Amino acid sequence: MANLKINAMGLEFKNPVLSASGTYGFGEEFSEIYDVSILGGICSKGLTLNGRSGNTGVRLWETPMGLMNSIGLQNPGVDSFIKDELPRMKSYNTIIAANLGGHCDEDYYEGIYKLNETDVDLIELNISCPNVKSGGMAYGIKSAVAYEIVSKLRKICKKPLMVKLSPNAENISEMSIACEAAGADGISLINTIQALAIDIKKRKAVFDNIYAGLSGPCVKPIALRMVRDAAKSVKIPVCGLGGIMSAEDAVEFIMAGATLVQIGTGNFIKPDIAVEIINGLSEYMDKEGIKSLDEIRGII
Amino acid sequence: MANLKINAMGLEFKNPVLSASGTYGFGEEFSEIYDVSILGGICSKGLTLNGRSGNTGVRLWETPMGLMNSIGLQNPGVDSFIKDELPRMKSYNTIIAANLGGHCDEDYYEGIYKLNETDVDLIELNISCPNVKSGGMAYGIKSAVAYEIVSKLRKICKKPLMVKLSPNAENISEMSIACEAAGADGISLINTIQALAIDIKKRKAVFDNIYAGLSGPCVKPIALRMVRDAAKSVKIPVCGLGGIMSAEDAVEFIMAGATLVQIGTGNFIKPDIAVEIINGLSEYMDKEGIKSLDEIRGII
Amino acid sequence: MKVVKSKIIDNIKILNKIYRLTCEFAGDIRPGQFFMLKTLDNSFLLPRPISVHDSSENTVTFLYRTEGKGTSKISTLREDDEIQLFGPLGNGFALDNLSGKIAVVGGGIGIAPLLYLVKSLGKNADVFLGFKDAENAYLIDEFKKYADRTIVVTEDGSIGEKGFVTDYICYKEYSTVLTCGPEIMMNKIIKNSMENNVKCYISLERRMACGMGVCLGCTVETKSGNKRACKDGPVFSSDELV
Amino acid sequence: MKVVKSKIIDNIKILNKIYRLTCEFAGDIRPGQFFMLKTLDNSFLLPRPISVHDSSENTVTFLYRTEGKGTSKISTLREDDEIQLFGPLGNGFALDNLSGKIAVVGGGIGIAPLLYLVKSLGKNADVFLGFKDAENAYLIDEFKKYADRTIVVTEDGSIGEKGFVTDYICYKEYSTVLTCGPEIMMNKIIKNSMENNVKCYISLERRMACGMGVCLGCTVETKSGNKRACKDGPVFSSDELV
Ligand SMILES: Cc1cc2nc3c(=O)[nH]c(=O)nc-3n(C[C@H](O)[C@H](O)[C@H](O)COP(=O)(O)OP(=O)(O)OC[C@H]3O[C@@H](n4cnc5c(N)ncnc54)[C@H](O)[C@@H]3O)c2cc1C
Ligand SMILES: Cc1cc2nc3c(=O)[nH]c(=O)nc-3n(C[C@H](O)[C@H](O)[C@H](O)COP(=O)(O)OP(=O)(O)OC[C@H]3O[C@@H](n4cnc5c(N)ncnc54)[C@H](O)[C@@H]3O)c2cc1C
Ligand SMILES: Cc1cc2nc3c(=O)[nH]c(=O)nc-3n(C[C@H](O)[C@H](O)[C@H](O)COP(=O)(O)O)c2cc1C
Ligand SMILES: Cc1cc2nc3c(=O)[nH]c(=O)nc-3n(C[C@H](O)[C@H](O)[C@H](O)COP(=O)(O)O)c2cc1C
Ligand code: FES
Ligand code: FES
Repeated sequence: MANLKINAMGLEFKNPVLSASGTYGFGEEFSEIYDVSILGGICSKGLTLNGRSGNTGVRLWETPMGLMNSIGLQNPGVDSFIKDELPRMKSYNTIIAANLGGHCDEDYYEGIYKLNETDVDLIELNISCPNVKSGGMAYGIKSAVAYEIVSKLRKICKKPLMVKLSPNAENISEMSIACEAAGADGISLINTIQALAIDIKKRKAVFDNIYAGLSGPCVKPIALRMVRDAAKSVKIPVCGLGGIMSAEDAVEFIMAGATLVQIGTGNFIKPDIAVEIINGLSEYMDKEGIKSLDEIRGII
Repeated sequence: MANLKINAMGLEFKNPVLSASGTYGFGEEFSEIYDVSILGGICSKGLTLNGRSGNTGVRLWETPMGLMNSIGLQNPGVDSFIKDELPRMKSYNTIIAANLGGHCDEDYYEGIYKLNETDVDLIELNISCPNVKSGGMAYGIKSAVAYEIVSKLRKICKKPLMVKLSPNAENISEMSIACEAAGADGISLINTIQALAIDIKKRKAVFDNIYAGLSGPCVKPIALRMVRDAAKSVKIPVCGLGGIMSAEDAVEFIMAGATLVQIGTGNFIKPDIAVEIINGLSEYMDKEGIKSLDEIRGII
Repeated sequence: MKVVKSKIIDNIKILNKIYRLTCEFAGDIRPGQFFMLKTLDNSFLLPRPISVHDSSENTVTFLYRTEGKGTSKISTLREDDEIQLFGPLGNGFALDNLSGKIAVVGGGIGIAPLLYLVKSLGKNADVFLGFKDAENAYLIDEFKKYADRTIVVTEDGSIGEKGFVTDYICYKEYSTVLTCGPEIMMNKIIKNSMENNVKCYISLERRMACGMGVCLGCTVETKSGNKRACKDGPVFSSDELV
Repeated sequence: MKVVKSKIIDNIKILNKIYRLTCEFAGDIRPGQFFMLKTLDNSFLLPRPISVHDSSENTVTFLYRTEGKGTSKISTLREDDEIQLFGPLGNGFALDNLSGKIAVVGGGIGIAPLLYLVKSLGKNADVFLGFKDAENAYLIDEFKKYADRTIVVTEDGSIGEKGFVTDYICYKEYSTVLTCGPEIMMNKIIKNSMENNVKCYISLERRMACGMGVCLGCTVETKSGNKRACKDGPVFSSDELV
């Protein structure tokens, strides 16, 4: 059988398939459906230093082959994650990434200090949150802003650090280069694309926050382009995601240069999709006579 | 019956529904299906000073609720448009916009000089083409670059000038403001989103140019957000498009701030969709007791 | 809970816009639980939450009303077609803690989950069913088989009592009220139950993506913070809610 | 050409993966023309180009093979379901300019448009049909009704002649060859026709979005520049092509 192992960011992944932040909780619910230890890794729900109760109003909206969400980072906070979730997650025997968001530099510092002291394997740094101090513009829009925060965090972070890019960044190549230069061990992309839905009956935006994030199959062609842009720009590993619904989709991302992939919205559409994708990848490799994914990575 | 008339850019449109460039040819084929004079306007296939034979290889690819295209601006050139297409188009008795692209400043100058001397109603300036002189980066990515070309063209252009923005612009608000400051009479958005598709069997990008442009229902939530960004940033009229498939979709764009809308990919999915949308708009207004679209424009 | 491709046994229109779908499914199901349903094509993306209307050893039955593109598409499925089922999900009604006489109140399509509930309660429940009019009334005979009493109320009185179902419940007779239906009906019932010191459990609807508690999209505000309609609900005790 | 919601009369599987769909349609259709077909749901986006297989006063018939999600979805439609038809499109075979004896050559699903063609040609055409084997052969009896001679060739000889259909055409007998089928077959026929000074018209397939000549997505390179398979074709004279 095909060898799906991946070494990246100083970690060994059983296979390149991770579950994406915010679509997998902390793994508990999925462990009732299948053995989650088959995964290459699990990215936790986005954490903030202090817990958050998330956004008011409608939080989900279906679009043509897409999902808009405005959860607003509802999460129990880093401490509670460490105490109540991490021990169980670690027992799943796969790579555990803590997805960390923040609204100011201090949020990130404190979060990282706390996670440093745990046995979490990887920190996925979500830089899509609006930065309250810089007027609400997200950390992830301008490369210079991202460079600054990532450099600072890299210095204090004792774990491998994967920066999760926003597709709303002004320039994905520059952003990737900035993160690499700042010392990131890897980058993942894409987070959700900023989008708008209007309820014409109510004559109001569907979401209280007006804009929300778009994900799912509809974004795949865009995500794939951005992943290639990123992979062509940097040497650190790229984790690709956005609309992956099948092993074939995952192969596309790998051919575009991704070392790892994540499954997000797909987990909702077909809750055991990760099993299907992992098996599908290995069948694909066997059928195509591919010994290692290195053979096809970045060939586009 | 509802009054759908729109005054914008010094022109009077029968209704706010135009056909989008590249999806309607020069109107001739559609005139075999329905009376195209019912339209608010027709945007011609993208013209370049000299004709182009377009791209090699696959030109179309279906994605989940989307279409990727890489036509490569195949067109007969401005002269031939003026001679062979425009007279017939003018006979349709609706606003005729010449969609003009260019790969260097001179292309645009020459094109505009020629169009100035015709009875074309409106020039829609497509700034998504890569600018050969500035290393292939499109005119439409950086606001400063767009400002420069639009300012120059505004000076020589005797027709109303609507600049068609690319969703790949670094910042839609800044870009809109730049175009307004440069003297544009209106802006239209979005053009297609840069995207990638890979044929994993052939282990190659589907398109010879690797990247191609994504359109259709899948992009609507993104387009809608960008149209609102633009409309909130400028006072000149905004023409919204991207995935419009129904009168309800058109109303969403109007509520997001659009004065006009365009139908692109929808023309392929249901060739008489424009009829349905125009009728649907007027039914919607009657049902909701809306006398003028001004009542709902930009309310989000 | 599990994800299965299930074969459809039948999918019958029982009234204007209302369909009954029976599929193969083996597994324990509690009344008040639901499944996420999805056709195998890509005509819509998110699975749709539908309550269990009935269940037998090898089947599960749903009763649904066509609202938008998901339910409309599901209504076109026929015998032997396959459908993706994910479930059973949610807490369901906590039958173990019930004692005394129970009122089960349903309105409109909210009646769907109540048949299986009433069946499970035995002859211990009175059922109150609210409909618009005789033409939109359904399942009355089914309920009569399993309930102690079945009280039908229509807005125009064209069948049963006239008015709103909420006007015909004599709260004092019951230890508990279980309900599912339009928000306005449930709010009334919550209010009246509290006034009469009767326990009240209601089944809530929220937009859902995962149906299993991971996306946090189906928020219900409770006195102990945000809860998930899909995992912590859909049945909530009325005094938890804010 | 027009866009209609058409009622399906039948949609029958006639062989593994091959279906025959008959819909209501009134209007003139030339052999070699095609329609763009789309289901009314959103399970796929672009309409699919399918040639006219047969036509009567009030119906049009298609013969198609399920390849991907569009044709698979279309194959699930049943009697009385509706489908969106847009057409007839394309130039079709220019029957008016034909004289003398004609060879009609089809391979695989490329046979679909040829029945209506042969019917229209009267008894003036010999038909050559290439299949993989007996199990994948179809419509032979239909063709026999309308063609002068019908020559069947299978790769394994399990029915008719053995080998490739291109080996059995005696070009000298014909003034014109009309063909539709796999590229490899058509290329051979073009070559042989030219060598034998026989006129040759072929029906080409390209990915299409609009089907009516506006998107410029279906390019065919010809000696006089890019042409559109949908509007200037799908039938091209072999000596136009590069
Ligand atoms: C726990 C639960 C149990 C339910 N049980 C039943 C039942 O037994 N019978 C029945 O007819 N209906 C039931 N519903 C409502 C049913 O889920 C919706 O009518 C259905 O999802 C509408 O989908 P659509 O595609 O037809 O409509 P659309 O409007 O096209 O749906 C668009 C999106 O909105 C969501 N949505 C729309 N209306 C609702 C709603 N009322 N509740 C939740 N999400 C909604 C859809 O799931 C989808 O994601 C239940 C809902 C929940 C949450
Ligand atoms: C003028 C014309 C006439 C045709 N007539 C017939 C016919 O009579 N019977 C028949 O079985 N097939 C015919 N075809 C081929 C048929 O259009 C394709 O098999 C069909 O579009 C595949 O769609 P899908 O969704 O099943 O496959 P998918 O692979 O899912 O389709 C994805 C996209 O690729 C396009 N595509 C895929 N294969 C082809 C192809 N071979 N040609 C053109 N576009 C393709 C589809 O239209 C769609 O846009 C014809 C094609 C053309 C251009
Ligand atoms: C409901 C939902 C919640 C999400 N929450 C987070 C989050 O907390 N942190 C984060 O980095 N990304 C979050 N995401 C983004 C996903 O991890 C992923 O980047 C995005 O959805 C694109 O992938 P997909 O198309 O496979 O879903 C969320 C996405 C969804 C749909
Ligand atoms: C096949 C095709 C060709 C196009 N050609 C042009 C063009 O020549 N000039 C231009 O400005 N936009 C062109 N576009 C972009 C459309 O005008 C429109 O901006 C885009 O498709 C988004 O709208 P939609 O989702 O409604 O299609 C083209 C789009 C398609 C699909
Ligand atoms: S629907 Fe995802 S948490 Fe309830
Ligand atoms: S398919 Fe659009 S021009 Fe041929």
